[in-house]
Amino acid sequence: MSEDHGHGQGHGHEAPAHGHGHDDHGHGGGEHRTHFSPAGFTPGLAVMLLGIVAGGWCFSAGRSGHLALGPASIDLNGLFDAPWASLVILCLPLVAAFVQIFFGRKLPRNGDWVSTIAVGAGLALSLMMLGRIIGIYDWQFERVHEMEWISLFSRTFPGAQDVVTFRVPMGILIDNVTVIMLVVVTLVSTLVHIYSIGYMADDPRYSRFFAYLSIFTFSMLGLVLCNNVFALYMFWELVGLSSYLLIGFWFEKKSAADAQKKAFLVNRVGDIGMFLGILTFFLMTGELTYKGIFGSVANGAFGAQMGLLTAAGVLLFMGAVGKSAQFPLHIWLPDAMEGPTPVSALIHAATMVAAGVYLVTRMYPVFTPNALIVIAWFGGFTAIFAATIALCANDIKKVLAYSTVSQLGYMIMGLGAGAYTNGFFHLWTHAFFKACLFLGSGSVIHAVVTQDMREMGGLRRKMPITFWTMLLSTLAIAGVPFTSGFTSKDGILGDLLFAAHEHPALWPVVIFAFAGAGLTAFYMFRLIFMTFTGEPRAKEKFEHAHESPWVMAAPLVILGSLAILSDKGGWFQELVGKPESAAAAAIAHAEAMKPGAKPHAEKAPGHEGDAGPSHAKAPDVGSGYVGSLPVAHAGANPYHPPHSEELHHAHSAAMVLSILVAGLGIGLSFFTYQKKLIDPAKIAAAAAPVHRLLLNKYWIDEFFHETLVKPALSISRACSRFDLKVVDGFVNLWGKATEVWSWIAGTFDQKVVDGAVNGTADVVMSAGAALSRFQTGRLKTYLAWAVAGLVILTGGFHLVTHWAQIVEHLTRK
Amino acid sequence: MMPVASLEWFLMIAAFLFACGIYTILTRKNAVSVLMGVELVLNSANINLVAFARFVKPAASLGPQSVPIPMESGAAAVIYGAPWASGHVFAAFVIILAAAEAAVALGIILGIYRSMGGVDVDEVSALKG
Amino acid sequence: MILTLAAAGSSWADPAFWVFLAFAAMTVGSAVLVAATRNIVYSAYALLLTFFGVAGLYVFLDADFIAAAQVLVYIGGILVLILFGVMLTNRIHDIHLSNETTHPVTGAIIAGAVFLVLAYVALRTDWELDPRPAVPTSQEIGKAFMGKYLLAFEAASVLLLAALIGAAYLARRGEKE
Amino acid sequence: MNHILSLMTFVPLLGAAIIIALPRQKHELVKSVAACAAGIPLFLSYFIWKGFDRTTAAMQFVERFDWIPMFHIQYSMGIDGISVTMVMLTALISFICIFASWNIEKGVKGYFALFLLLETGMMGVFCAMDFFLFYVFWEVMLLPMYFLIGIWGGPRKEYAAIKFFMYTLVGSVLMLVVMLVFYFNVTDPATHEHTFDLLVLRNQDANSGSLLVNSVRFLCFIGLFVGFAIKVPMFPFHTWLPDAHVEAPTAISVILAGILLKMGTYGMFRIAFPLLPDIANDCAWWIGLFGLINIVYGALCAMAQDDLKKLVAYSSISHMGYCLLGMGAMTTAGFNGAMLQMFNHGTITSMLFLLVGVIYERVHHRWISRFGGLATMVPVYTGFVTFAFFASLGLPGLSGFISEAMCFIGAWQNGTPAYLKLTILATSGILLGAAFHLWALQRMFLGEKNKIYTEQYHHVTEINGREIFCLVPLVIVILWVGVYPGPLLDMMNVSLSDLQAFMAHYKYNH
Repeated sequence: MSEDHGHGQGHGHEAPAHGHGHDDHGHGGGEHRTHFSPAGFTPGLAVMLLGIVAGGWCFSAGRSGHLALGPASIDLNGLFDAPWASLVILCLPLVAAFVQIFFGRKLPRNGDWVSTIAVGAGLALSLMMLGRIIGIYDWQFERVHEMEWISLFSRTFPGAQDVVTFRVPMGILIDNVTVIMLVVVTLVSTLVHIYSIGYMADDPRYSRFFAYLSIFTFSMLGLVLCNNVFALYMFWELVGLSSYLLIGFWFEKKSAADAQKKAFLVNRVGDIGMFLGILTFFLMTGELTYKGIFGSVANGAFGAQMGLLTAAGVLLFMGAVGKSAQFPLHIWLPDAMEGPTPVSALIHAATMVAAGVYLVTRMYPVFTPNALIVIAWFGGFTAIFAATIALCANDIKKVLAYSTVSQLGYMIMGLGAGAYTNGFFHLWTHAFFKACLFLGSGSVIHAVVTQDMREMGGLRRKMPITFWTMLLSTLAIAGVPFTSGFTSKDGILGDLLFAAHEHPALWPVVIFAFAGAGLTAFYMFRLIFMTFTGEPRAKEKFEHAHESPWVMAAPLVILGSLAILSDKGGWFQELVGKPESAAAAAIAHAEAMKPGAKPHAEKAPGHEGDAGPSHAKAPDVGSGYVGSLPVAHAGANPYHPPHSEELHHAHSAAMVLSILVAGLGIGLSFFTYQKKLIDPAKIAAAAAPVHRLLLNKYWIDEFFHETLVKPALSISRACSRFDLKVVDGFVNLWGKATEVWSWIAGTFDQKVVDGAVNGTADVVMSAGAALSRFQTGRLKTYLAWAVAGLVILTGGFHLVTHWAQIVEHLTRK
Repeated sequence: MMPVASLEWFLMIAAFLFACGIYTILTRKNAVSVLMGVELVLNSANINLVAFARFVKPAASLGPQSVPIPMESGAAAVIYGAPWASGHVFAAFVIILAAAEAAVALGIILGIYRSMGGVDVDEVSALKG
Repeated sequence: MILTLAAAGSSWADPAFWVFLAFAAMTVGSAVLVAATRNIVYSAYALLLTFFGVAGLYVFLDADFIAAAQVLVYIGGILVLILFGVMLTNRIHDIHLSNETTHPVTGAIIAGAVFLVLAYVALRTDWELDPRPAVPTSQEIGKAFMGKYLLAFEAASVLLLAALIGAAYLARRGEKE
Repeated sequence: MNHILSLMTFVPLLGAAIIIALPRQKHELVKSVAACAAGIPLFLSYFIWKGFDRTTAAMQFVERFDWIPMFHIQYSMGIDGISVTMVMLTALISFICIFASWNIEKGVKGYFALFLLLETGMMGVFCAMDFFLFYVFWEVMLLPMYFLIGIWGGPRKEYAAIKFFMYTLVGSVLMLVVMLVFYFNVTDPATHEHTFDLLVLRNQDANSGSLLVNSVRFLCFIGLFVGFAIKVPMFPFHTWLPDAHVEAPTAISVILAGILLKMGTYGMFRIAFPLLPDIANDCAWWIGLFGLINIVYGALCAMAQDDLKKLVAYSSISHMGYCLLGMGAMTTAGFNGAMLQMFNHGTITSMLFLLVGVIYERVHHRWISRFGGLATMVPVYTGFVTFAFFASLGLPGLSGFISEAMCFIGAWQNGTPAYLKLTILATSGILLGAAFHLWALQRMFLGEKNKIYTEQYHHVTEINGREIFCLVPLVIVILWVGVYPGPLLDMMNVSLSDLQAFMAHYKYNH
């Protein structure tokens, strides 16, 4: 019987032994460093065990269906039938954030316990829910609670009956996937909260950090709980906001400020694609809730436009690409390491980046076969691409960041190839061992105050707990048998092999997958060997190193153990089944509509295969969202389909191959870094161009900077100059023109009109003066002019009358 | 009997005289020669008048416009001259006027001579505007 | 222009025509002398010749009364006056009695232009010639004076009277006004 | 309470009159009278919120009596779904601006008197139901604005004031011409005379004479559209906005951005669309195109600005672009989105300008590049600015997002492929908007302190109580509309859907 390790606060009624590792001399304003001594059996260890017991108790209570509170026992079915339980989980972090922001400083211990308790309570409730759904053990379990958020109606003609055109219902959808995500989020968040108590102890803005963590947890929970695409988008961006705030927590550093801006903008690029996808679905189906969309898509809302359905699916996937840092938009995740390590652990390893995978999981029915292939390709390529870069990254957090990108690629690839359950399962397992790795690296950095692996080495003796927990996680991520990582990765690889069976297009993806697995094993063990084993490379850092206090070590232990145990019991495969593909039904509709339609509908990858449920999960049409009636109905367990030979064959082959590849990776890493037989420097020199290529991360950042950021800035400067010069210029020109025109009018008026008046006087005067010259008094001149006048007149008269003859006369000569 | 020379001859001679007269007036500084020039001009006019009276068909008869002269016989006897006679009458008048004009002109010239000591036409420009 | 003039002449063979030409030449020549000579006395005498020439032309125009009047009034009266004028206004000691000219060129141009205009008019207009018989003109002139031009006649007499008195008044010697 | 609209419009005028009578030196008294005069409409607007009937599209709180009988001009005031949010916004923003301009020293009496006159003009424009009355209030609003910018403005105040005045005047002249065309060509079926009443001008079969000629109708629409586009401001006619904002004192640029920009789009909703529905439908795509240009061009220009106020001015050009996009879509969601965007933009940009005013009063310059690392010195102020910037870039959970998303949804529901292309391009506006907001935020607040301009940091003091008092109501409204826009949308939805039905009815038959 799987027992799940949960750590956190009992459900409210327990003595509020808050914050594990709270030692005697509490640090009030958190100004001075806290000293936690890892000596022996300390109260911290005790509280951890207490926490685990409390978690187990919540879980078992959930399973049994009633909570024994002394005499009264509360029927835990209410957890799902009414939205209150999930609303409490959702709103506790929000309240904590509100309290933290406004009263953080005034509270004792700067209020870190407020948010920790809030998340812990959320964890407790989630564990109960988990226990409950395992108790119910129905893979089609689902509860929807809804209310009207915005409803606009339009009238066909004035005064007519109103027809609702735009209705945004806001509600909660709880099914197995949701509860699992709830557990992941709350568990990792609680552990990170506890961890941060130690890690961020001496930070001046200690209380604000917890406020931001609470905001993040609230938005992540909202994202997981909401039942419609519109709310999903809203929480999607809120998660982006909180990652923005947390990445840029130490905003004095310019690199942190740039990283936070970059993260938000790159996420926003993905969000635009997602928003367009949502709009397309809304336009075609008129619905926003998941159930509504699946129902109308299945009923042929997209008519014959299968291409549009694929496009909408891919657009929606763009959101996942942005958020889960898939290939083109992965550039923000490595820079996001600027944030404090607990942030990286929580957001950039376990929860937020998993949102993309959750989106693909949740919207799985609407993805057409082509869309799924595209998704598989994206995932596969990202997996191998990120793995290659991680090979020669020297910053411990960068290695983990790229390994996260690679593992996300795995999940997306799995989902794309039809490995729905295993893909999602990989998310579950990855959350734990990647969080453990990050927190481990955090305690390493905390100890040696540097992130560069080349200055580490031989920390095994100094930090045993960190070493062992990170080793366990590394084993899990490398896919060593009996670890949770192995089960989930092997599951994906098996399904992939099977899917590639039918869809030859997927073969390269398979190669990517196995190569990725090998590389992952190699660079993860490279990390372990460089940091923990061998000789310490930086002497003074090594002396200074010490095991981190219990408040940081406890989460490591829990996560390390989960890395091994979280896959046991096969309960996950029971609960999570691939939903009936609405897109397949839509294709059938389209085929039927086309004249002379072929009966055989194109198969979604791995659809017919037994990996998916054999019979359709009847998506109820339209009416599903009435009030909060449960819509679940029992169905045969999907995961244990009749064993088809090919599936079994594929899985066994995958198992052999994955073990082989993992072993190869570990061996190679062992010989190069532990035994130093192969000198990595020599290899790097041999393949210098490849090495440089990988070191510079394929120059993608620079590429985007050159092609997008710089042109955008120059265009904006051009626009602004254009605006000032041309448009303003035109206006000023117009202003000038009127000015000139008025001057002209003024002078004209003065000169000409006045002039006319004065002019006549002047003319007369001058004429008079001129004429007076004639009156010389001398007779002769008078006579001369008289005669001259005579001559001119007669001559002129003659000329005028005989003009023609004269001309003719002259021309004749 | 037919006149000896045709009308054009006389008109050409008159025109020449007129030109000489104009030339004399324009170029002579002495008032008296100016006077001579005037006389030449008048003469040329006379030639024209007489020549036209002689050669050209008179436009209007000296008929009814003339004033009836009361005769003792009680009946107003109306005397008409020959239509061409007007030319000669004009010539006569011109001669009469020329005489009067010469007399007065010389009076003036003498006055000027006495007051200005000379009869240079250019100096006599008291009326200059 | 000269051609038309020659053609107009009835016949070069007629001796009277030659006399006419002589008179014409005399008139024209003396007119030029009046205009051109530098000495005022010479121009006075040239004027005399001109007047005689004109009188001759009148005769050729069968205008007997006017010819007579020309000789009596112009030569007898006006020319004498002019001679007196010349003598009175030039002191004897002015040996050179020069009579300078001003702007001879412009004067010539204007005179030439006038002559051309008049000549042009004279030659180009087609006069309505009316070949009348030559008759003694004095009777007709007398009837015209007493008929149509009676008023003009009386006015002329008044004018002469005024001229007479004016000239006398202007030329009086002695008291200065 | 049937004279509530007249009261709301003319109480500020009364306040202005009282202020003029007060002695010059008593600044405090003048300010308090001004505060009361602006407070009363706010108080009355609560009654409007309470008394407003959200189920009918008809005009409410109507007052109507003859004003100039000879020309059948009536003093008719009334509000419906379209203008109710604007009236309340005007009351709120004006009240806040009174407190924002508390430290005006020069000519205090003149300033507040003109300000209240301005408020009367604005309130009147939103309540007027008679075209002539609308025009009168339009001009009444214009005059004090000119003096407020011209006298109390920044260095280039005259240039900016004149430019603003000229632009709007050209617009109002066009509007005047079209008003007369309508007056003479529309005969009121009831009274068989000409009329200015918008409700009568609205019904298309009352048209006659030249209004039936399609080209004349098109010219009328262009006249009205350009007149209102200048106020929006739309792309080619927008250059007055940055200058007016840069030179106007804080409170005035808040009023200018908060309310005056809404006059343009309100005018289109109230006059241009109902009076010429068929032409409006033909030009719908063009309105959308200009909306797109506004969005992208505004965002790009904002990115290049170094003056904070100019950046906010260009960002408001970009936001009004969403309104145009929503309106051009001719769908209910589009109309509601545009109307909500007008309201949200009013609150968000007012908050932005108040915050710019706060830093300007302390440091007396607005160059973004000279700031740096303010977050460490003034955390509360940084909190407010971050909140305002995120509201402005359309973060979900705040009001900016809801209206932008609805404009997009409305534009998307339009369905015609041409309009879809516009909408797809317009989504880039979201990214550009986020880019320039965050970049400005980073340059001013994050990173290290500016090395060159160090003396300015002595003056940088934390935001004081008065300024917070101005900001808090806006924050509350932004959060409330962001989280639960239901009540606000219900108020405007009926009238807008009625308008949309009216437009759809005239889409195909001219």
